[in-house]
Amino acid sequence: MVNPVLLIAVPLALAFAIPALSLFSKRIAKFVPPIVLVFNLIISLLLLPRALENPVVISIGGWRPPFCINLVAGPVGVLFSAIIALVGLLVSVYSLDYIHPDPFYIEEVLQSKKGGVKEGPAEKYHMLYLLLLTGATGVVLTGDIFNLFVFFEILCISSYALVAYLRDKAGIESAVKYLIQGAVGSSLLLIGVGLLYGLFGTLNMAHIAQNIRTVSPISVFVPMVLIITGLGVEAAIFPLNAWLPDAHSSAPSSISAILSGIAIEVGLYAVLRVIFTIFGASSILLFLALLGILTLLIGELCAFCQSNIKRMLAYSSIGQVGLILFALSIATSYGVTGGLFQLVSHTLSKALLFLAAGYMIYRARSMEISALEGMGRKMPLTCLAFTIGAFSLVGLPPFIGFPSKFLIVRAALAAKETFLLVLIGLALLGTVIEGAYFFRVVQVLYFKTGKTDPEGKEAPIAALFPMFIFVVLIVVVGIYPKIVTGVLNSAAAELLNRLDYIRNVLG
Amino acid sequence: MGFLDNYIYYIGAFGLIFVGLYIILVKHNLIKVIVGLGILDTGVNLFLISVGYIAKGTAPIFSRPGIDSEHMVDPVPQALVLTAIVIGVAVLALALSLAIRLYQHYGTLNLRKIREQRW
Amino acid sequence: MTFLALFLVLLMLVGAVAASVFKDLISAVIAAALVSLAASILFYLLQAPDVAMAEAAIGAALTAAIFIIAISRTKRYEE
Amino acid sequence: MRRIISILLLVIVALGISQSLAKIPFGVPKTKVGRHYINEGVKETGATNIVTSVVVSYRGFDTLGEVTVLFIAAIGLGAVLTAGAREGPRKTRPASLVLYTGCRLLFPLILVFGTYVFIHGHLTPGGGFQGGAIIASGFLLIYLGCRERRISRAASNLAESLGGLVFVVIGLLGLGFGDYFLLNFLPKGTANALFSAGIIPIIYIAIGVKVGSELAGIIDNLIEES
Repeated sequence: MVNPVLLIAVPLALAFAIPALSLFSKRIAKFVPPIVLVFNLIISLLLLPRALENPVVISIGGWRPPFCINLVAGPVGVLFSAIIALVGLLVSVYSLDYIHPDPFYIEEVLQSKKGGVKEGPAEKYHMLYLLLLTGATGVVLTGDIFNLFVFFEILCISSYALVAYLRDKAGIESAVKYLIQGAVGSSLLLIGVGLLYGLFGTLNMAHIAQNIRTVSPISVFVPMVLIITGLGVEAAIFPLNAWLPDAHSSAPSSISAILSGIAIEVGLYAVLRVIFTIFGASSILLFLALLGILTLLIGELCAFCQSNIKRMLAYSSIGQVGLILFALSIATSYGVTGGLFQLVSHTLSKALLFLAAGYMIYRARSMEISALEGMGRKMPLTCLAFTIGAFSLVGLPPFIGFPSKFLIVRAALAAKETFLLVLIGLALLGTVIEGAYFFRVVQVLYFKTGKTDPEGKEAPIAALFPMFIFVVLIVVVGIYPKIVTGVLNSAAAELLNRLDYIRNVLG
Repeated sequence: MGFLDNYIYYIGAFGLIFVGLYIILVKHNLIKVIVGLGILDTGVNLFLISVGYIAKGTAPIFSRPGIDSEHMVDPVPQALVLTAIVIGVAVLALALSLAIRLYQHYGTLNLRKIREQRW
Repeated sequence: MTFLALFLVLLMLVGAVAASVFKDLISAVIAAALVSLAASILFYLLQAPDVAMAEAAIGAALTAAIFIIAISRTKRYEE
Repeated sequence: MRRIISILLLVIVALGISQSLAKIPFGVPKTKVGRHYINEGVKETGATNIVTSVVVSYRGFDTLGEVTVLFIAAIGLGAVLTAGAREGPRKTRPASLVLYTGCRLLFPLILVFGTYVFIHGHLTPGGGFQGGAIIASGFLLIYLGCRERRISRAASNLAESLGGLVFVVIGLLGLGFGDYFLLNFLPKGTANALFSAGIIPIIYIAIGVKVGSELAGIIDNLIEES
């Protein structure tokens, strides 16, 4: 009997234990995240077969829902928690050696001439990292709207702190922007939750969903807009994503990988759960599809104009979020499956891109794309990984991006609506722009000889190993998409069928 | 007076929320913006508590035996607000630490003047 | 009872507006602490003693202290 | 310009919210869940303060998350502010004798009061958060009055860790005893007695210690010149 609550309780216990443990040994902290995440990955995989048959509903404290908080480990929850554990594990292996090799950071430390920086904040980095992932796991597993808010805050606050972790000018400034927008977003979310509680007298998501039709649509509309706006800040939906490029480009690269690969996706998950399961709102889906395409085009166009590689990747994440949102708002079985597939594919590819870019930046000592000229010969393996990630994100055939984009196009065509056809045309235009800027980077890496001579050293093995695993995953799933489509199909079914969700939780 | 009786708390709560949002949207000084966040939080908390109030209610504590449970106010919003207050102070503390660092870097707290990064 | 509530709500809103207007950040913080204090009495009137205690201890006292420490390490006047 | 746009935006939001608010009349009971807690709470959890039973037992998972949020803020603040190890005493002007003596006298009283508040959380208003905050304000007083003193970082880390661990471990013990995380597996005793309500007072004490040490740590980090 595996209990999903272990996925949250065990990481929390170990994160709480780190301050006490580090009194004995300073080095212990950095090995805690990989160990915990291996554990989480195993638990998630053990839960998966049961969750596919029937969602595992666990109530906390021994009361029956709706009188307690409950966790719902359905296909969606377990899929997300497995991805969080997997990506988190690989990135934590990467950060064993990559704590702060950012050149800017090192300069600042040299300037301030203060010793002892390495040890103190490094253990804080690992605690915050672990708690960020725990928050993300909590968001995807919980079945209670206020509990979702609490875990969302865990996720957000630890990412504010991690964005500021390098303590350089850019990092602090972006963290401030991120914090202000995020805090306003969470306040709006809380107002929305309060309105829902006032209307329905309960906080259990299934219970609210059951009663949603008893109140006039107009008074439900306001809390829905407030909640979606609040969650949309983290999910980087178009008018709410001004913080993202700054935050993702000035965080340490390992954190950028997590923010781009996990935090945004969890935000999107929360938006979807609220729209599909709680409100069952089909009326605003068209608007969301439009918003998705707008987000996509703006993200890709801005990415095209960037000369800073991490900002380019960050804007590309905005574009991808738009595509995923568009696919999910088609709200057919194909569409949601395609959207979830694209989400998985974006997580793997973007994490790989940020990890590879991290060491390239470190060696080149600059974030400008032009400074990376000729890197292909200096760091062949890292650049190969970067290229594979880029090709996968663009959607070239042998990689995971191809089947996911293919599914989205098929879903849009199968819906047989002219509006959607126009939008998918625009989405393909966005993909073309995406291809253009990624090929530009790849061309700089391989086909230009550098004027400046960057240090010719490959990344260390602790960084190459996770990148290698990402590459293997991207290629294998790209060739045999059947490995994941089964899970994705049942996940899509869970999201679309709110009556089953209500029945599973409330019995 | 009946109108005020019914809505005075809502008016107070949303008044605070709007003043808080106004400060955040309009002011340039970071500490001022954080003060605005605090006011916004207080407003949201007051709103949640007033949702749970019951006319002529008593606090949900059985401090002596035989207390009337019929008119007790809803305990759930109070529990939520306890959580929200602590989360609010956590965010404020983190924001202020960032403000201190920002001042050390730039020598100003005016967000208009701090434009290292652009679109 | 209603008059007390009315008075406190007005006090709270005036405090909030004052916090927005003052150029001196310390005064703004004290105005914000006043808002918290009034809110904490309102919580008590709304039969939420637990929350009133938490708001008075955390919202009014500790937050104001943290703000003042932070202001003493940065700049006192808004530009 | 920015002002006008902001005010317009806020007016639109206000109109929208008032639509929804009209359906939530003030002062009218509206909730099934809260009623259940009031009617069954004392019997089911043994705590006479229903808010405590909701915070610690029915919605204990939220509280775990909330403690974590404060923990994150304390760590994050440390990561943002502290540069390097701190050596030697703080360099400040000493406080006046009146302040010094007053703080020395008040500090133990505040500590006792804070402890009282969180130990009696299941009987009277108050609990871990309030008690923790009161204790932290005691430490604030020490910083104002006895300026050369400083909290031992190791002790505060240890208190933080222990508080958090006790909470989670009690939760996991519940999982071991009866398949539910945070199950109240201890005897509930008679209502209104100090030793009642099973795990609730233990968890509230753990929260009080943790919140107190975290808030004190936050103040310590902010006050310290980096």
